[in-house]
Amino acid sequence: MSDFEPDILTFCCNWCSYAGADLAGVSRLQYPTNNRIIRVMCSSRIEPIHILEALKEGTDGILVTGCHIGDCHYIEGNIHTDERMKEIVDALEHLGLKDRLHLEWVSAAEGKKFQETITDFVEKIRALGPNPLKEKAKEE
Amino acid sequence: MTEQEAITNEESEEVRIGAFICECGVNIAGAVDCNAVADYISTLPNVVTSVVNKYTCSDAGQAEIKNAIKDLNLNRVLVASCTPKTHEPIFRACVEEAGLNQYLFEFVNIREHCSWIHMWEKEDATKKAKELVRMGVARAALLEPLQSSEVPVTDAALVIGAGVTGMQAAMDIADMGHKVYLVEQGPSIGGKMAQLDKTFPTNDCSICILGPKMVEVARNENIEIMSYSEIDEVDGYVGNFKVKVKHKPRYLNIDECTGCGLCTEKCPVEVPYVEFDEGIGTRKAIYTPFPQAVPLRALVDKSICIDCGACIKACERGAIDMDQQETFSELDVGVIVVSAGFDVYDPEPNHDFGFGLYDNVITTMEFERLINASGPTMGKVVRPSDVKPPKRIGFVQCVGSRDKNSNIYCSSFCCMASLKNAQLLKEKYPDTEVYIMYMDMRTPFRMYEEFYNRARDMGIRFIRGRPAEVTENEDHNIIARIEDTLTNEIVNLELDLMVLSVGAVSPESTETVRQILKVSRAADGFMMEAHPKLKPVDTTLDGIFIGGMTQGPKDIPYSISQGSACAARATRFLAQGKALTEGITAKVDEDICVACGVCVPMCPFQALSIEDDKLKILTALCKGCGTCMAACPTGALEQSHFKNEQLLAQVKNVFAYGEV
Amino acid sequence: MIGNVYQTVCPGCNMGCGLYIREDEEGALAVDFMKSSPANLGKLCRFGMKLAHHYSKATSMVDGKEASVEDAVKAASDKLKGADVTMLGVGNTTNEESLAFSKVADALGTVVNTGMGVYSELPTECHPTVGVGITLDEIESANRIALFVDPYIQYPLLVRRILAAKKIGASVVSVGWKDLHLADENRYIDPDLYESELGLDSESVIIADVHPNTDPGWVKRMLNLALKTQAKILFMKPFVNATGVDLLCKGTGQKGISEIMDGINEGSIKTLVTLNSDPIELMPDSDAAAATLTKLDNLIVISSRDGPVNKMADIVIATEPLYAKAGSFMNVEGLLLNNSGESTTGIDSMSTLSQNLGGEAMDYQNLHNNVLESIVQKYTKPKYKELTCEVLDIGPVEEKGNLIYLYNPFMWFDQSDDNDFVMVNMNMVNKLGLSKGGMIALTSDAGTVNMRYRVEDMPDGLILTAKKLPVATEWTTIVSTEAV
Amino acid sequence: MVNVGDMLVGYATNEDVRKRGASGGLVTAVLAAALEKGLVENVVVMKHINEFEAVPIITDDVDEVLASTGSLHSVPVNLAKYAMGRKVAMPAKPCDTQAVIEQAKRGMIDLDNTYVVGLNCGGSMHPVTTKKMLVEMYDIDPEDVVGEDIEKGKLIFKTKNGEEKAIAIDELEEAGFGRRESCRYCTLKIPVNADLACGNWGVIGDKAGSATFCQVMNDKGVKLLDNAIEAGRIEVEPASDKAIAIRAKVNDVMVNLGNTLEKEIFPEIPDEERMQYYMEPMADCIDCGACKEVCPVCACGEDSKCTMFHSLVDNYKMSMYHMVRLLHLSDSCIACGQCSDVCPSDIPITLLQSSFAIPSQRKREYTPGMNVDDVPPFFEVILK
Repeated sequence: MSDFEPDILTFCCNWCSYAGADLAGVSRLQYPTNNRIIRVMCSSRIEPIHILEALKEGTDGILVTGCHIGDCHYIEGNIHTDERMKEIVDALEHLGLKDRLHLEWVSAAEGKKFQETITDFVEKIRALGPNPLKEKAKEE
Repeated sequence: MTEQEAITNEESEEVRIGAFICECGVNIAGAVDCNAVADYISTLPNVVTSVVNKYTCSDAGQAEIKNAIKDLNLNRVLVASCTPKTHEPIFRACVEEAGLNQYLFEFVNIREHCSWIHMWEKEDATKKAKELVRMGVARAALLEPLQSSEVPVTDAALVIGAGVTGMQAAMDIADMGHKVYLVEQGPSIGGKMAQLDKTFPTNDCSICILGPKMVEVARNENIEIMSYSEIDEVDGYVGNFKVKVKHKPRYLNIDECTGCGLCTEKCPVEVPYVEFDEGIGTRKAIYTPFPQAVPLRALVDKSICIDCGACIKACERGAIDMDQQETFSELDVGVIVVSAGFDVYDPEPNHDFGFGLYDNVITTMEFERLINASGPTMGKVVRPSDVKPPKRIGFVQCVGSRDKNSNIYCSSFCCMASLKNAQLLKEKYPDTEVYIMYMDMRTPFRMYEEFYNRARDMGIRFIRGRPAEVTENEDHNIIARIEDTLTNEIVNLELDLMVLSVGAVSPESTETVRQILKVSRAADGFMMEAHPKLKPVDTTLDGIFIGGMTQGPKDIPYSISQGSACAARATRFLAQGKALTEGITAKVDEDICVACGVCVPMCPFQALSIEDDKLKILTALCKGCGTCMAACPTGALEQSHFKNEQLLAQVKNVFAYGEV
Repeated sequence: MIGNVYQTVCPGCNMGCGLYIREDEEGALAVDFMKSSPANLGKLCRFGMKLAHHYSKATSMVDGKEASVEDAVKAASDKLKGADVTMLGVGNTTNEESLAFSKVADALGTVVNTGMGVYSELPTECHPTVGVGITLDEIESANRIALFVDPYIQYPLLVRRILAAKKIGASVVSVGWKDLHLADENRYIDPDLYESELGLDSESVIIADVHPNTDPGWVKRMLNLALKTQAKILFMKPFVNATGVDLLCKGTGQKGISEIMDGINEGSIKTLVTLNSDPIELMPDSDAAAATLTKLDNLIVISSRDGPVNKMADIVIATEPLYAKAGSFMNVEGLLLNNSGESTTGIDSMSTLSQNLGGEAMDYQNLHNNVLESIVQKYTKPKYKELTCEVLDIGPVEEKGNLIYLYNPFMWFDQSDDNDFVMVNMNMVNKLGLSKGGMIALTSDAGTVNMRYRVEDMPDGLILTAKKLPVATEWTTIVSTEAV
Repeated sequence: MVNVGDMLVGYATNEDVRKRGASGGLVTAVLAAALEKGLVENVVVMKHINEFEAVPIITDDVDEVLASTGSLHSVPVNLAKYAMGRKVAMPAKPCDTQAVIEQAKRGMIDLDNTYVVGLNCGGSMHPVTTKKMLVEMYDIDPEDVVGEDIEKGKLIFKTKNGEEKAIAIDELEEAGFGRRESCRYCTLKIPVNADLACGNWGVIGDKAGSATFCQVMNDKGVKLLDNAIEAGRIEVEPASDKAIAIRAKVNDVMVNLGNTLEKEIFPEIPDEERMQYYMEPMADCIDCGACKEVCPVCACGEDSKCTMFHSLVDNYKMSMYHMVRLLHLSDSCIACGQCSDVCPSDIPITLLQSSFAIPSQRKREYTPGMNVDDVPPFFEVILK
C-alpha cells in the first residue's frame, strides 16, 4: 500500500476555482502530480454520472470545486452544487465508496488554498487506499 | 469504455485533430518533455499531426496552426500550453481565421496546471501532461461547431419609476436619440425628492432644482410619460420585451384638464394628504398632486368621492369623467431600466421609540413636510400635540436601519438628512436646542464630513447612544432615557419633539415589479445587481438595469449617477440595434424530453418554461451555466460545448493506466 | 384481442415467452408483461423488451409493385402451377399457418423444409429428444448443469432458471467460449474429455442449442455425451415455433437452409417459396445469401414482416403481424401456447393459394383441430423423451475458425443492437497492443472490419461476436487481427 | 351528501355486481358511475382472464367496467402508467396510488383528472408462485379457486364448492411462498393517499363479505361517492365505531408485521461489503431495460441518463446503468416490486433499490407518493 499513488480528478468551475488553480500555477505553488483538472462553466454542471463514471474508471478521489457561496457567476449555481454533492456523498457512502468525493469552494484569489486542498486530498486518499473498482478499470 | 473509436460527425466527415504542444520557452519545456508528449499524442485515435512549438501563441506558432488546418485538412485543433483564461480567445480567433469554427478548438493547460506546479518532477509532469492532452484529444473529437446568435433590438426603452433616478435615465437615453417610455405609478413624476425641503450638503431647495428637471423631462420629445400607470406584464428577452402597462383612471380627461384647481376649490371632501404631505396636510377628493407636479393635472380619489358633482360643474372645460375605466397600453421595448424607488421604514407597528403612542414622535419625512416652505405649515415647525413651536428637538438615528430586529443594512442617507434638518432648525430657530442621538455618524463623500463639522459648530448636540426608554410626560413632552456611551452617563432628555431618522426599505410595489421582471432579490429585499463591483447597474437578465434606491439605499447624487449609468448601459443595445446571445447554451432534445419540469426552477435566469407539454428554452436568456442539465433525469437537456458525452470522454480518459 | 391488448408469444426464440402487445388509439404498440405466463413469468429479455419496434409490417408486392393480397396470391398461383418448388418455413409463425403452408406444399407435391439441416443427419429415434427436451422447470431441479451456450447473450431467460437451480445446490459448468458469471466452473477442454471431465450423471442437465448453422457433428457430440452420462439434454432453438414446425413436418428428409442455398447456386432449385423465413437474415454471410437468391427464377415470400428478402422477391404475400394472428405455438419444452389474436388473413391467403393450385381449402378452426390432433393432445407440457438412439458416429471434425459467431436467435431480425463489439481476452489486448478505447481490425476473405472490443476471460486466440459481422462467412470464420 | 373524512360502509345496488364483486362491488359500482355520469372519460380496469391473470385495459364501456371484478392479489401490476394523459378513474392499491402521485409531481398525470379509488392491500402475490403454492401448501387445484382474501395474518382461498382454506402468511412465507418480497416490508396497507380508501377490513356482522368499508379522503372522493349515489349505483351508511376500530386493528397488525419483516429483510451491511452487496447480483444483468420500463415512478422516456450506460459493452464491471438508477430513484422508489417481477435474471432489484432508498428517504424525511405537495428532495431546494 505504501507505493500507492492515488489518481485524483478535480472539477473546476470556469470563473473561480479554475482561476484559483491558475493562480497556484502562476505563483509556482508546488503540489502533488496526482491531480487532473476538468473545466466546466459552473460547478452545478457536475452530476452524479460524472462522479460515478470517474469512480468506475478507477479514479481514487474526486474533488468538486466552485466559487464561494454568494460569488457564483450564475447567482446560485453553487448552491445547487452544494445540495447535489451532499446527496452524492451520501450515496457513495452507502455504496461503500466513502470519503472519495469532496466539495471545496476556492476563489480565483485562493491559489494557496487550491494547493493545500489538492495536497490534503491526495494525502487523505492515499491513506484511504485504492478505489475498489480500480483493478477492474485497469483491466480494460 | 471504448468510445474513442474514430468518431465522425454528422456529415460522417472523418475527425482530424491537429495537436500543438507549446514549450513556452522553458516555462513548459523545463518540466515537461514536450517531444515525448507529442510522440504519445500522435498515437491516439483521430490525431493527424502533433507538433511541438517554441511558442504556439507567437505569430509563427499561429501560422503553423493555420497552415496545418489547410494542408492537413484538420477539423479540430488542440493546443496544449497555458491557461484558456488568457489565451483561448487568441487561439479561437486563429482557427476561425483559418476557416474553422472557433468552438472546434480545444485548450489543454500544461503550464499553470502542470509544468509550473511540478517544476522538479520532470517524469511525473510529463506523464501528467500526456494524460491531460489525452483527455483533450478525447474531448476534441466530440466538439461541435456552435454559433452565437444575434437578436434584433427594438429601439425603445422602458423606464419604470420617475423619481430622480428614472428621470435622469430617461433623459440620458432620450438625449441619445432613443424613444423612452417613462412609467410612474403616482400621479406626478418627481418621486420622493419632490417632497423634500432642502438637500444636503449644499442645502439648496429640493423642488427648486428638481422642478426644472421635471419640466425638461416633460418637454423632451423622445420621452413619453405615463403617469398614474403601472407595469402589468412583461414578456420576452433582451431587445424584444413586450410590456403591458396599466393606466389607472384619473376620472378626468388629461388632455382637457389645465390644472387650474377650480374643481378642487369646490370639492366638499377633505382628507389628510398622506401620499405627499405625510398626513400632515390635507387634500380634497379631487386634487392636483402638488403645485410643481408634472403633469400638472388633477385626479379624483374615488374611494372618498361622494359623487356630489360639484367639480363637474366647476370645470369649465368639462374635463371630468367619472365613468373612466382603467386602460392598457402594449409597448415593445428593447431595454428596461428599473428605478422604482423606496419607502421609508414604518416605525408604527413596533412603536419604535414611542412612535404611534406619543404624538410628538415623528419621522424624518414628516419633518421634511413640516419645515418645507411650501408644506402644509408653510415651513413653520410645530409639534403635533399642541401645534406649538418646539424648543427642544431630538433626532434619533438608525431607526429601521443597522438593527437586526428590522433591517441590518445602513440606509446611508439618514445621518446627512438629520444633520441637514438640524442645521435648518438652528438657522431658522437659533434658540432651539437640537440633539442628534446616534450610533455612528456616517459622512462619506465630498463635503459631507465638513457638513457634519458645520453642524457641530452650530451648536447641535451629539449624543452617542440611542434612547433605551421613551416616555411621555403630562405636557406631552418626550422623555428619552439614553446612555451617552462617550461619557458613560445616563441622560434623561426632555424633548418637545423627537424625530426618528427612518431608513429606506424596498416598497411592496417594487417587489411586484421585480416579480414581473423576474429580477433576483438580495437578502435586504432590494433588487440584486449582476455584480456588486463590476456590474453595479446590470442585472443577471440581459437588457434589464436597475438604478437608484431600487438597488439599495443611496443619496441623490449617487442615484443620479446610477440613472446615467443605467442609461449608458442600456443604450449600448439600442445603439447597436442587436444583442449577441451566448453560444454555449442549454439545448433540448425534444424526442427525449418528457416535460417533467424538474429543470424549470433550476434556472436562475428564467430561460426555461413548460408550454403545451413541451420544454421551451429562451436561448436569449440562457447563460450556459449547466445547472438545469445536471438536474435533467432524461438527458434531454444538454449544454453545448459541455455535453455529457464530451465531459464523459474526458472522465474516461483521465488515467491511462500504464499506457503512458 | 382483450380490450386493447393482444396476448401473444415473443418471436425472439423458442423459449415461448408470453407477453401482451398493447395497442393505443393511434395504433402505436407497447410491450406489457404477462406475469402468469408459464415459460417466463412475464419476464422478457432485451429483445422482447424492444419487440414493439420490431413489427415492421410487410406490404404485398407483385414484381416490385405494391399489390393487393388477392392479386399477389393470384400471381403466385400462376407462377407456381406446375413448377418444381422448394418451400422454406423455419417456424417464425403459428402452428396453424405452418400447417397451412404444408398443405400448399401437398398441393404442389412437395414438402416444407424447416431449414434445420441437422435433423436429416440424425437418426429418427433421437428426433423427439432434440425436438422437445426437458421442461424448463426441470433445469431448476438439476444437480449439475453443463452449459454449451452463453445464456446471457443467446437465451437470456435461461439465466434465472440456472440461478434458481444454483440456489438449491446445483453446480454449473460452462463449456462455452468465455467465463460466465453464473457458472461455478468455466472449462475450455478438449471435446473428447467432456465425458470424463464434466462430472455429469442422470441428475444432470446439458443445455445446448441447434440452429440452421449448427454443425451436425457438434449436435451428435452432445447427444453422445447425454447418452454416455445419462444426463438429460435440452436443445434451445432460435425460432418461436421451431419445435412445432419440426413436429408438423415430421422432422425427416428436410433440407437445411445451406443445402437449399447450395441447390440454388447449383441451379437445381429455381423456385423458392418462404413463409416468414429470410435466408438473408439467417445465413452468416448476408451478402453471399442475397447474391444466391438472385439466381432464382421465382422467389415468393409469404411474410408478416418487412425483411430484406421482401425486397428481392418477385411476389410478396403480406400477412397480419404475428401478435394479431389466431393460432398456437409450441415452445422448446413442448408446451402449446395460444395467441389471443383472431386474425386469419395469412391462413386465408394460403387457402386460396392451395385451391388455385388444386389443393384443399382450409379454415383456421380445422387447422387448429388438426394441430391439436397431430402434435399435442392438451395444453400441457409433454414428458422428457429419454434418448433411445445408439452412440452416434461423429465423423470428421471440421476445422474451426477463430472468429466465433455466438449465434443469437434474435439476429435474424438484423436490428441495430448494442452488441456492437467483439470479445477478446487480455492476452490478445497485450499482444496486439490494443489501446484503452481503441479498436481491433478483423480481416477475412470477405474483407476487413474495425470493431470496438470488450475484455473477457476466455481462451487465447478466440474472438467472439454476438453480432453478425460482414467478415464472417460461416458460423466460425478464420480472421487475422491487428490494432487500429 | 358525503363529506371528507367520512367512514362509510357501502355496496353496489346492482345485485349481480354486489354478488360477483369482492366485498359488495362498491368499487366497481363507483367506477362505473364515474364513467357513465361523465366524471371521467375512461376507466382503467383489470380484465379478467383467469383467476391468476388479468390484464389492465383502458375502457370507456360501462359494461366492461361492471364485468371487471375480483381481487388484485394475484395480479401484481402497477396501474399508474395507464392513467397518463387521460381523464380517468382507476382502482388502486396503495402503491398504485403512490405511483400516481409521484407521476403527478413529474407532470405526467393531472391529479384533477385522475380519480383514484384506493383498495386496502395486505400484499400481492406472483400468480405463478400462487399456483405452485396452491398445489404444494393448500392441496387445491388452482383451477378450482374462485376467490381469496388476506385476513388476520392468514391467506384464505375459496374454492368452487364453497370451501375455504386458510394458512398463516408467516408459514407460507417461510416455505418460500406467499407475498412478493416488497409487499412483506410494505407498511402502507390502507391507501390513505387515494381519493377513497376502500376495503373489507372493518366490514362486520351481516354485511361481512358483501359490503365495502370506505373512507373518504378528499374532495375527489366526495365527488366519486356522491356521483355513484346519485347514479343509484351504490348505497352507503356510516360505519359503526366498532367497525372503525376493527379496521384500525387489522391495519395495525399488518403494519407491525411489515416493520418486523423489514428488519429481517434488510440486515446491516458492513461498509467493506457494500460494494459487493450491490454489484454481485447485478453482474447477471442482461441489459434488457425492463426494470426501467416498468418502473411506475420514473417519468423518463425511453432515453434517459441511465440508458446512456445501458449497453452490453458496459455491464461487466460496475453497472453504471443500475448505479444511476439507484441514485435517480433513491428519493422516489416506492418499493412496488415491479422491477423484481420483470427481471429476466431474477435480480432482486426492488430489494437493492429499497436498501438504497429507504435510508435516503428517511434521512430526508420524505415519503414518496403520499402528498402531491411534498417535493421530492432530489428535485432539490427550489430557491426563493
